[in-house]
Amino acid sequence: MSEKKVKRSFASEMILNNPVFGLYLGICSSLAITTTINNAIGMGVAVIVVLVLSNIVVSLLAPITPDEIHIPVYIVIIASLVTIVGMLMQAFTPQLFSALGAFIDLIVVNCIILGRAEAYASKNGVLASARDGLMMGLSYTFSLLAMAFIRQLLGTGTLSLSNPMTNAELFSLRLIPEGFEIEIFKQQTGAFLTFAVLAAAVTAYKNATDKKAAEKEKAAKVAAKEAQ
Amino acid sequence: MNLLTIFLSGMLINNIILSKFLGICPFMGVSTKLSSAVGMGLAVIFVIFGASVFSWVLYYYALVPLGLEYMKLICFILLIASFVQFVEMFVKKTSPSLYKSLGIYLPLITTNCAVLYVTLDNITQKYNFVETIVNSIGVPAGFMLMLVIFATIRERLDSADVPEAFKGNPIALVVAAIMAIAFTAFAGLV
Amino acid sequence: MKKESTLYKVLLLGVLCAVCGTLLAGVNSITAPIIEAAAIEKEKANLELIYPGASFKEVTDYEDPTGLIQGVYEAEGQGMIYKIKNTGYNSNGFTFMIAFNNDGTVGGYTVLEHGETNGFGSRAFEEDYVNTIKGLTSSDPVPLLTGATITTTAVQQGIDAAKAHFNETNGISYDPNAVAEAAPAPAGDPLPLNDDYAQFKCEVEELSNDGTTAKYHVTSRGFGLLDPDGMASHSGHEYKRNEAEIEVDLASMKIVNYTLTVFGDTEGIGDTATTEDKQQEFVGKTLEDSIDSVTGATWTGKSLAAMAQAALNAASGN
Amino acid sequence: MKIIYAIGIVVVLIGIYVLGLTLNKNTPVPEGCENLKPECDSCGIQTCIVRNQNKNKGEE
Repeated sequence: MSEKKVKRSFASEMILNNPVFGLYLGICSSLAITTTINNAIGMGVAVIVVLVLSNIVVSLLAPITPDEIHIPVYIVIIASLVTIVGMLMQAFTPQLFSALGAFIDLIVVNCIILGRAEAYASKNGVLASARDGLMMGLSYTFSLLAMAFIRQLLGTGTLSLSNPMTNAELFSLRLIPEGFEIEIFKQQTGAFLTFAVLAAAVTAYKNATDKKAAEKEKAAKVAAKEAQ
Repeated sequence: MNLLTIFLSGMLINNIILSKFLGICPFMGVSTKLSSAVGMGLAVIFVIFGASVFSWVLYYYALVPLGLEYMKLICFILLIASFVQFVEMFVKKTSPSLYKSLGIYLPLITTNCAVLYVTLDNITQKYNFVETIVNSIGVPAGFMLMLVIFATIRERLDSADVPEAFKGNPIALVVAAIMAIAFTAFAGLV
Repeated sequence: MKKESTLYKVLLLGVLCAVCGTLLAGVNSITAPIIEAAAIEKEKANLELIYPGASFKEVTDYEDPTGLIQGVYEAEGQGMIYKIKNTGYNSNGFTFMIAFNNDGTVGGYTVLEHGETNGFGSRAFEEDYVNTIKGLTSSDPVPLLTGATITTTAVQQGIDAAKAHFNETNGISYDPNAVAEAAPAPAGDPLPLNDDYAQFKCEVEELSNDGTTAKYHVTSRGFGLLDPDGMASHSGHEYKRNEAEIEVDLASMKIVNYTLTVFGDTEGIGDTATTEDKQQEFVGKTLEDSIDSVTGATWTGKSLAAMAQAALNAASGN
Repeated sequence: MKIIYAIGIVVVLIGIYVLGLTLNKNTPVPEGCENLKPECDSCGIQTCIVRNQNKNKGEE
């Protein structure tokens, strides 16, 4: 990675190679459960925990696993981690667990986790992998939150957050008056539309930055030529 | 729940792509040509059917007697992966044409969310063996139907003038949204 | 040991499985009791309705071919409770609980939620039917309730599924397909024949008239076509006009014979007012008399009375 | 006691999977379709992405 790229701010990094809207990784769950902010955070935290732990274990085991069997090893690690997280959630946050339903188990096939494990964790040190896992997990959660924010706001008109353990409501803000919500955002069509728009926005932002970068480079090249 | 209801609800009413959002990765990526859509669809039907049958037997004859229900996730994912390997080997051995139309998609299916979802769904819905078979044919049939429909739309989509940012996958999702509305018409079917 | 040798691979995989296996088993042994307790807690409020103060345990491995049983709970030392969900007249279905004491008698029968039409299906969860059920044991057949046949058949299926499991676990032998005669519907308030039945829009056609007795073919709108509470139009039954052939003795202006030819209302509900003896009740009646209606089938009863009135008016006309 | 069953089942399943993997790798691709690759352009199919990423990384 060239030195210039690092300067780019964390936010634009988060948007540019955003796993969900950019690379379409793990979009199965992001479409299905983002009806409320609660679900989005719950799923996001679950993915972060699994992703960080799996990256750590994979980066530890990678040097000692022969190449032919690296996929089964990774699959077993990730499946066990997901089952453990699923059990803990079922026991301590039952409300959230029933809301997310089968999608917690489906984290196993979530393209981000196995993808990052193979692409990054198996080639880097423990700390770097953990950090990468956290970054990816955060940007995944960030994308889920963006989706959930739009869908819950438009779908139900209120933004609400409740504590998953005790199911007590932390805050509930009604922005759109009763009866003016757009029901469709709670259903599947709304999910597809929101995702399409956000994905298009990310692509537009990417095109814009690439064009700007290209122009800057051209200008720099022209300047360099004059300087000679 | 009689069998026809399971089949129809699996295929049309809660279609795996439109109402359960599963299998969207292959849905968007591979469905540009009709022939590849049919190939992918058939491969998915075969894999989901085989995986569901084996996972049902494994669950009710191995996991439940031993009281290891919580192991179902790790066992099912391994079972699906090995099933795909054996199917790919079998297809490689039989004929090049079968491999060309079906075999190349098999490695992609291992991490397809739909396969694992169907095997887990058979257990959570407490289906018996016959219902599992019907469900594991109905759901992928709905998947293939969606692939075929979408392949025909997408071929025409490429020639349509789509705004710059929406090209590629975003416009595919908008089309899926419109199809989701159309599919809600099936809700009252059963 | 070379990294690529199969022995190394087998060892590595073996160790990995051992670690994962023990980890999973460990976490499961911590979370399983919490999950089970939470599940019981959720149901406790309902279970307390039947066995207040008992400690409950959920039974999870049970065979239920019908698929109606939603949950089986054992109250320590008292009995077994079955949570049943089935669909009666209303398509959203209803949920109820049936409990059997360890000695086989019915420990309790309470509805959790239902949407059956009140006055008809809802009587399956009201006082008198609840007591009839409570009086049964796990080997008696479940009686239906005239006027609420569709709902009580669904209740009967649920209770039979629970009985099958209960008797099988406790080794009680019973005759699964014995049938109990339907509990009679209580008599409703009388229907005077000279009441205002204009809304039934009866049509009368004289079949024969030999001076002493006249025979009329009468049709009238029944419960379905009137659709008083708006339930009939989307209940899926196709309704027709009720038709009857009525003979009137012209001298005494009394009905000599009353036979219903076409029944156009809801089977299982309206037909309780069109039984043989209900039709015979009209014989000997004049405009000043009245007949008893059947609760739950008042509208069909009225339709029959309207037809009788039309025939008598036609007879008095000529 | 139950732990032994749990480990046993996972070992058996992994054995079958590894057996499948090795057998599959050894069976030759039928002649005439060696270079066939399913067109999965930009989608999130994990194997594609990983292959593409490795490819890109290789080129950078």
